[in-house]
Amino acid sequence: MALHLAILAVLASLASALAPIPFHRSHRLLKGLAFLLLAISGIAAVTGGFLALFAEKPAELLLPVGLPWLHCHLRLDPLAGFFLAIIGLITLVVSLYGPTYVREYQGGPQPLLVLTLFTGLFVGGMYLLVLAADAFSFMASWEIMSVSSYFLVAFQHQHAKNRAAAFLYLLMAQVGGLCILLAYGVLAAFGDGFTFAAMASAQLDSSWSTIAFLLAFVGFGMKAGVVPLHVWLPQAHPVAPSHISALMSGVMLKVAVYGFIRFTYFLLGDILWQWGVLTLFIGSASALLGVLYALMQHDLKRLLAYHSVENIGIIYMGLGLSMIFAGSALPGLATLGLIAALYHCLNHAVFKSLLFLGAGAIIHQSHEHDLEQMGGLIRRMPVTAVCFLVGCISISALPPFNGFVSEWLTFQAALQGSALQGGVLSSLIPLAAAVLALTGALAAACFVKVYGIAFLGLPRSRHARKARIPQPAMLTAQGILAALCLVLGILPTWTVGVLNRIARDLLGHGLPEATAHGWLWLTPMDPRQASYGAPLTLLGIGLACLLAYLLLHPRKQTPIRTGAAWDCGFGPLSPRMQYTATAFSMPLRRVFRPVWSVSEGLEDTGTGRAYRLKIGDWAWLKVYQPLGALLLAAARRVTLIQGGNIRAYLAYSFFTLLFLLWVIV
Amino acid sequence: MIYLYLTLLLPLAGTLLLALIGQQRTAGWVNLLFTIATFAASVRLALEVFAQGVLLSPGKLFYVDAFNVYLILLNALVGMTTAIFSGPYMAHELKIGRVDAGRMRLYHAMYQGFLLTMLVALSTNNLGVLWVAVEGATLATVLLVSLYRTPKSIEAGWKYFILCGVGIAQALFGTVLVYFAAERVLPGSDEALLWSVLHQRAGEMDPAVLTLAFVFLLIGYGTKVGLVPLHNWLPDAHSEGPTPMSAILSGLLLNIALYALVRFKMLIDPAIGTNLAGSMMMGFGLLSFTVAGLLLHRQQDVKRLFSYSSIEHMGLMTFAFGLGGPMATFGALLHMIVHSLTKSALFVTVGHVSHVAGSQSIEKIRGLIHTQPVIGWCFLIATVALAGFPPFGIFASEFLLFTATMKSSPWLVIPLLSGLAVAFAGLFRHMQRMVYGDAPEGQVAVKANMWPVILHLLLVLWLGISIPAVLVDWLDQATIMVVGKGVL
Amino acid sequence: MILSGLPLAEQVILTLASLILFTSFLLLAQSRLFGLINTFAWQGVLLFLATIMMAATYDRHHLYISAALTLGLKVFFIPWQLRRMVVRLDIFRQVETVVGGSLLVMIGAGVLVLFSYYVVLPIRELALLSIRNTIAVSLAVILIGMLMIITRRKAVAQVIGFMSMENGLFFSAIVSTSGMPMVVELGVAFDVLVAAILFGIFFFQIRAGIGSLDVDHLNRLREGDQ
Amino acid sequence: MIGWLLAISQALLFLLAAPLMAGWVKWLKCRLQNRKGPPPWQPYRDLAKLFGKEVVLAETASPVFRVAPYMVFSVTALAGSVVPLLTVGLPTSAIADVIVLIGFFALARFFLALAGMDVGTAFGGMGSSREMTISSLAEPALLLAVFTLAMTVASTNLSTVIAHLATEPPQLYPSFIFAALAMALVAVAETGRVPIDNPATHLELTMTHEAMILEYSSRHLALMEWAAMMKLLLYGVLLANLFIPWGVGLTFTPAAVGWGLLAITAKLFFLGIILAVTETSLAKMRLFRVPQYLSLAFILSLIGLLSHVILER
Repeated sequence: MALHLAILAVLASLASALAPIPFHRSHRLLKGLAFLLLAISGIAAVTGGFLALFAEKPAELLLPVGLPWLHCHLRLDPLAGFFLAIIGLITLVVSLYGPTYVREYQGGPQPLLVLTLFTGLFVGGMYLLVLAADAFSFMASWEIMSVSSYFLVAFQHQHAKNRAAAFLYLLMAQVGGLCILLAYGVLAAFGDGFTFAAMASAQLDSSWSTIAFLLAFVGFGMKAGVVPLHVWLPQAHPVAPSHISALMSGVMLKVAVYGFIRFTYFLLGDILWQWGVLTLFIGSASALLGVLYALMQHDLKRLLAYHSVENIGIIYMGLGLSMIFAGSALPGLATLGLIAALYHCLNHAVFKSLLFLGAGAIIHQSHEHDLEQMGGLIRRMPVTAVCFLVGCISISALPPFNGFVSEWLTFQAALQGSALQGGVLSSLIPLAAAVLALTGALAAACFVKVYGIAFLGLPRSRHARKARIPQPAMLTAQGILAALCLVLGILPTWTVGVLNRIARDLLGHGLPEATAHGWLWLTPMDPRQASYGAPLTLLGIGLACLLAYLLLHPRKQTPIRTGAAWDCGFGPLSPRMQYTATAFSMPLRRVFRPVWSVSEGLEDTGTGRAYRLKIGDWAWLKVYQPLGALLLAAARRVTLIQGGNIRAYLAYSFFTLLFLLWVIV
Repeated sequence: MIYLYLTLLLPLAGTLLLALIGQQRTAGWVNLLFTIATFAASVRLALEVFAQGVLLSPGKLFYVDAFNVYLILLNALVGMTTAIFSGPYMAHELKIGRVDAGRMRLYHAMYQGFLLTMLVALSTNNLGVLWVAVEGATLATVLLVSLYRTPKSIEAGWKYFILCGVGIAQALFGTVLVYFAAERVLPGSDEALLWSVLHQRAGEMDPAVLTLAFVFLLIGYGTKVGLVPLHNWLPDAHSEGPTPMSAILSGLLLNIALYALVRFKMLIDPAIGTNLAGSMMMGFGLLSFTVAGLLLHRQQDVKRLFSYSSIEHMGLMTFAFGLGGPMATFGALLHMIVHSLTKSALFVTVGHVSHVAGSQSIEKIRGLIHTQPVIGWCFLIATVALAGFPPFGIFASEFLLFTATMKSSPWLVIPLLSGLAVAFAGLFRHMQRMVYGDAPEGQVAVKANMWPVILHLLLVLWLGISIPAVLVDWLDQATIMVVGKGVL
Repeated sequence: MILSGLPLAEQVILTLASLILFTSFLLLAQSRLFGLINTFAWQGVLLFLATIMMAATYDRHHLYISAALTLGLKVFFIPWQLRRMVVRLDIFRQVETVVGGSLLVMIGAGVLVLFSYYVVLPIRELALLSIRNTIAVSLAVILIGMLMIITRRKAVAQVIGFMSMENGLFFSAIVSTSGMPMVVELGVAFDVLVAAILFGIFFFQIRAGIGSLDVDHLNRLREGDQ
Repeated sequence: MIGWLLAISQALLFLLAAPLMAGWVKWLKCRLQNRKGPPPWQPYRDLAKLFGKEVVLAETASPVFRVAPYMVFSVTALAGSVVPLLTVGLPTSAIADVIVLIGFFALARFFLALAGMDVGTAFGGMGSSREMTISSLAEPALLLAVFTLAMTVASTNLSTVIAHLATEPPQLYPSFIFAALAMALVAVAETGRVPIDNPATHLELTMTHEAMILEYSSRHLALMEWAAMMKLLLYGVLLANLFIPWGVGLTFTPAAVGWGLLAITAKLFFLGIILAVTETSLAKMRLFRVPQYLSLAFILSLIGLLSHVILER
C-alpha cells in the first residue's frame, strides 16, 4: 500500500510535468493542472511515507525497466519513507504556493511550461531516488533530479548571472554524481551486483570501504553543500524561482543527506569511527563557515542559501557523532546522533522552505532581493511577517520551536563523548559542541539582522513602501509551515518516537528511554541526565505573558499615545539613518576577519563617494578559481597539437607508429 | 539473403541514378526514397538475422552476425533520418548560393556512395574488402568535405585525404600481415582473409606477426576513428563539409573504423594471449578522451566543438573495448548506438542552428531558445544526453563502462572521471551561451524539420530507460564474440 | 642467410627488393618534380617485374592480372597524369627542397631501414623464401614514403610519397603472400585509381583556393587564438 | 503536588528577589565610590513608578515592539523558575536542562534585539548589533564551561548536577576553577556589567543594553528592566549553586528549604560584594577589546574541559 502510494506520487509528479504540455497556451489551465497533480503527488508521498514508517517490513517491487540484467528495484523502508514524506510535504506546500507565485513569470520571456515541466521532473526524480534500491536507478534518478533542477536554476536565463550559476551547479552536480557512481562501483565490485541488497552484503576490507566512504562523502557532500564543496549553493539557490529554492534548499539537500545515510549506514554497514571524525569535522566547519558567510550577505536568498550550508553542517555533525559512536560499539549513542540528524533534516526542510517562501513573498511584492532596500515590511505584509518570524526563531535554534529540539539532541549526543575510551576524541567532541553553540548564536545574530532590516524599521526604498499583502494561497502555504515549526517544536517526543523506527531499522537499536516518560518530557537517555519539556515551555511562556499582560494592562482602553522617535535633537529621522545590514554585521566582520576575503574602500559613484564592501569566499578564490585557471591553461597548451600544419600532423602519426613498433619489439 | 543484397544494391543503384540526375530539384526526395528503401531492407535483414541467426552469403563474401547487424540497422536508420534533413538543408544551401547544381549532383551521388561503402564495410566477411570499403568511404566523402570550395574547406579536404590516406595505408599493411600469418595456418586456401574462417583458427596464428599487424591496424583504422594524436583531420573535415555529411561522418564512419579495429582485435587476442592490443587501445582511448575534453574548452566553431566531442566519445569506446570484459564491451557496443544517434541528432540540429544564426561561430550564436524554442531545446537536450545525463542512453553505457573500469583497474577511473567532468564543462560553457539569453537583433526563426532529431532523442531515451530484448540479445552475443563471455 | 643457397628466382626477388628500396632513397633525394615522377615510374617498373617474377616462379596466375594492373596504373597512368598536372599547373620548373636538409633526411631514412629490420626480427622464419627480409624492405619503403610526405612541402611531392607507400604495401603483399585474393586486389587497384583522380582534382582546387601548392600554406584551420 | 507548589513559590521568590539583588549591588558600588547611593530597595520603587506611567510609543513602532517586553520578561521568568534556587528536584527543573536554559536566554535576547531594531533609529540597531555580537561570542564559552560540569556528573540537568556535587564528599576539581572563572567572565558580559557595558549610563557610545531599550517607556520599560535584573540574579544563582552547591535543599522539608534560603542569601550577598568591587576597580573597555575578553573566557573554559579530560578521568 505504502509503495503503491509512493509510485502514485512518482507518477503524479511525472504527470504534472507532462500532462500540461498540450494546454500550454492557457496559463490558467497549465498552472491548475500542473500544481494540482503536484499536490496530489505530495499528498500521496506524505501518506505513503507515513505508512512506510509504521509498516511491519519494507515493501519491495521490481519494475521491468533499466538495464537488461538490472531491473529497477524499488524498496520503501522507514528511512525512505521518512524522506519521502519530507519531499511530499514540501512539495504539497509548494504546490499551494506556486500557482500564485508563478504569475510573475506569465508573459515573461520564458514559457511557464518549462517551469512546470522541470518542476515535475525534479520532484519525480527525488521521489524515485528515495525509492531506488539499486545503483542504476539511484544514479538515474539522482541525475534526473540534478538536471531538471539545473533547468530550473537556468529558468530566467536572460541574466548572465543565472547562466553562470546554473553552469557551476550542473558542473558540480556532475562531478558529485560521478563520485557517487564510483562509490557504488567499489561496492558493486565487492558485492557482486548493483542491487542494494547485494551491495549491503559486500565484504570490504577497511581500506576499500574507506575509499568507498570517501567517494560517497565527496559525492553526496557536493550536493548537500558541505564546506568546501558548497560554492554552487549560494549561487544557484538565489537565482531559481523562490518556490524552487524552497524545494532545492529544503528538500534536495536532504535527499543528498538521505543518500549519504543510505550509503554509510545501510550499504557500508560496518562504520569506522574515523569516518565519523571526518564527518564531524566537516560538519562543524560547514556549520560555522556557513553561518559566518551568511552573516556577510545582504542578498536575502543568498543569505538563506549560506544558512543551508550551516544547517547541513549541523546535520553532518549529528551524523558524525553517530558514526563515531557506531564505530566505537556504542549503538545506543549512535542512535541518538542519528535521530538528532534526521530530526534536523525534517526541521530544516520545514523552516528553510518557510523562509524561502517568505523571501519569495517579499520578492514577489517588492521585487527586491537586497536587504538594504527593504524595511518596514511588517506593516505591509503582516501575516508573512509573523510566519517569517517563526522561521527565523526556528532556524536560530530557539525554544520552543523545532530547530531547537534537534540542536538540543545534537548537543546531548556530543555530551556523551565522555563515554568514549579515547581521551582525545572525548575532548574534541565537546569542542564540536562549542562550535555548534557558536553557530547557533551567530545564526541568531544573522536572523536578528534579517528580520530587523527587512521587516522592522522604516522602508528603505520605494519598492519596499509599495509592497502589499500577498495572495491567500501564498499565505496559507507559509502558515502551514509555520504551524509545523511549532508542532515539531513542542511535540518532539512524538517525532522522536517515529524516528526511532528508522534507527531501529538501520542500527538495530532505538531510544526506548526517549519517549518513556510521556509526551510532555523528552528524555533522550535518562530523565536524570537531561530532559526537555517542550509543551511546558510553551505553556510557561504563554502563562507568563498572559499574566503579565493581565496584571499590567490598564483596564480602561485608552488609545496609546505615540510620538516621534528620539532623534537626539537633530530633526526628523529618515530611513537612511537606520542601521544597515552591512553595519549590523560589522563588529562580527572585525572579529572574524580572516574568515572572508574582505575588500572595502571608497569608490566614486559619479555623484559622490560611496562605501564599497566585497566579501569573497576563500574556497572559491583559493581552490576553485585556480583549478579553473589550471584547466584553461592545460587546454591552451593542448591546442598546440592542432597547429594547422599537415606535415606536423603526419609526423605525429609517423612517430606514433615508430613508437608503437618500438614498444612491441 | 535477398534483403542483404537489397540493402547493398539499393545504395549502389542510388549512387548510379543520382550521379545522373543528382542536380534535379527532386534529387533530395530521390535520395530520401532510396534511404527509406535501404532502411526497410535492413529492417527485414535484421528480422531475418533475428530469426535465423548468423547469415553467411554463398560466396562467403558477406557475413552478418550479432555484432554487425545492429550497426547495419543503425547505419540505415541514421542514413535515412539524415536524408530527411539533407533535402531541405541542401536546397537552402543551393538557394543562398553556396553550392551549384553540379555539386549538388556530386553531393547526392556521394551520399549514396558513402552509405554503400559503409554498408559494405559492415557486412563483408573479407578483411581485405573491409579495407577497400573503408578507404572507399574516405574517397566518397573527400570531395564532399571540400564541397563549398572555400579555402578552408579545400584545406580540410586535403588534410582529410592525405592523413586518412596515409593512415589507412598502414591498415592495409596490417591486413597484409594478417593475411601472411593466416596463410601459414591455411596454406593454399582462398579463405585466408575471411573473417568467419579466421575467427575459428585465430589461436593458431603467429603472435609476432599479428602483434606487428595490430600496430599497423591500430594506426590505420585508429586514424579513421580519430584517436589522438592521429585525429587532426577530424575536426577540420567535420566542420567544413556540409552538415548532413558531418552528421554521418561523426555518427557512422567513426563507428565503422572502430568496428574494423575490434574485428581485428578479436582475431589477434587469442593468438597473442596477452592483452597487448587491449592496453594499446586503452592508452589511445584515454589519451583521446582527455585531450579532446580539454580541446572542447577552446573552440570557436560549433561544428568543431561537436567533432571534438566525437573524438572524446570514440576515445571512450576505444578505451572500453581495450579494457575488455563483458560489461565494458557491452557498454561500448551500446555506446556506439547511442552516441551515433545523439551525435547525428546534434549535427542535424547544428545545421538548423547555423541557418538561424547565419554562422557556425559560437560567438555569433545567441539566444536560440528565444528565437526558435524547438531548435534551442533540442540542441540543449541533445547536449545533455551527450554529456551522459540520464535518462538518456549514454548514461547507461557510461555507467557500465565506469563500473567495469572500477572493477578491473580502479585507478584508471580517476583520469576517466576527471576527463568526463572536463569535457562536460567544455561542452556546456559554450552551450549555455548559445541557447540561453537574449537573441541578437534581427535573428529570426527558420523553417526547420526537427522530427529526425526528436526521433533520435526518443530512441536514445528509450535505450536509456529500457533496452529492447532483441537488442540486448544481439549486444550480448556480440559481447560473447568479442570477449568470450556475456553479461546476461 | 646465405644467398648462394637460394634459388635463382629468389635471388632476383631480393635484388629487386633492394632496387625498390634504392628508388625510395632516390625519391627522397630528388628535388625536381619531373625527376620525382620518373623515379616513381621506375619504382613501378621494378614492382611490375617483381610481380611477374612471383607469378612465374610460384605459378600464380592471378598475379599476372596484378602485374598488368601495376603496369597500367603505377607505370603509365599515374605518372602520366602527374606529369600532365605539373605541366598544366605550370610548376615543372620549381625546385622542391627537402625540409630539414637532405643529408639529415637520408640518414634518417637509413635509420628507418635498420629499424624496420629490427622490428621484423621476432617473426619466425618458416617459409622457404626469406620473406622476413623482404617484409623488412617493404616496411622500410612504407616508412620512407611517409618520411617523404613529412619532409616535402609541395602537394605533388606528397602525392608521390603517398603512392610510393602504396608501392611498398603492394610489394609486401606480393612477396609475403604471393598477392592478396583477387577481389581485394581489384578493390585496392580501384581505390588507387580513384585516389589518383581525386588528387588531380585537388591540385586544381588547392591552386584555385590558396594560390600555391605549398602545403605549409594550408594552415587556416587550427586551434588557438586566430 | 507539594513539589509544584514549591516550584511556583520559588519562581515567585525569584521574581521578587531580583530587584533586591540589583539594588544591593548598586548601593554597594555607591558606597565603594564614596557616594551615598539609593537604598537597596530603590529598584522596587522605580518599577512601581514605571508601571504607573502612561505609555508613549514611537510612531514607527510595530507590534513587535510591544510584544517584545512581554516575551523577554516571561522567558526570563520561565528561566528563573527552572533554576534550583532553594532546593533541587523540583518538577519544573525537568522542563529545561542547562542547554535549554541557555536557549531561553537566547530567545529573550532575540526579542530584545528585534525590539532594538524596530523603531528604526541608529541607536537601536547599534545596540542590537553589539548585543548579538557579544552574546554570540559568549555563548560557546558559557556552554563549554557548563559542559565541564556536565561531563563530570554525566548530566546536563541542573538539579542532578547540583545534587550530585552537594552530596558527594568534598573534592577539589581543578577543572571547576577554570570553569567558574570562565562562567563568571561570561556572566559579566551577558548581564551588561562593567567592563563590558555600563548599566549606569544611558548615552555613551559603547553602550549596548540601554541602546536597545532607549525607546521604551512605562510598563514596557519596567518589564525590560525587571528582566535584566532577573538575568543578573539568574547568573548569580547559577554561579553560586553550581560551584558552591552546599546548602541547597535536597528534599522538600521546611528545614531543608529554609537552609536553602539562608545559604543562597549568603552566597548572593558575597557575590554582590565581589561584583561591586570589581566594577568599581575596573574601567569599561572599548568595544573591540570585548572579543579578546570573551576569548579569554573561552580559553579558560577550554582549559577547564581539557583538565577534566586529562586530570580527572
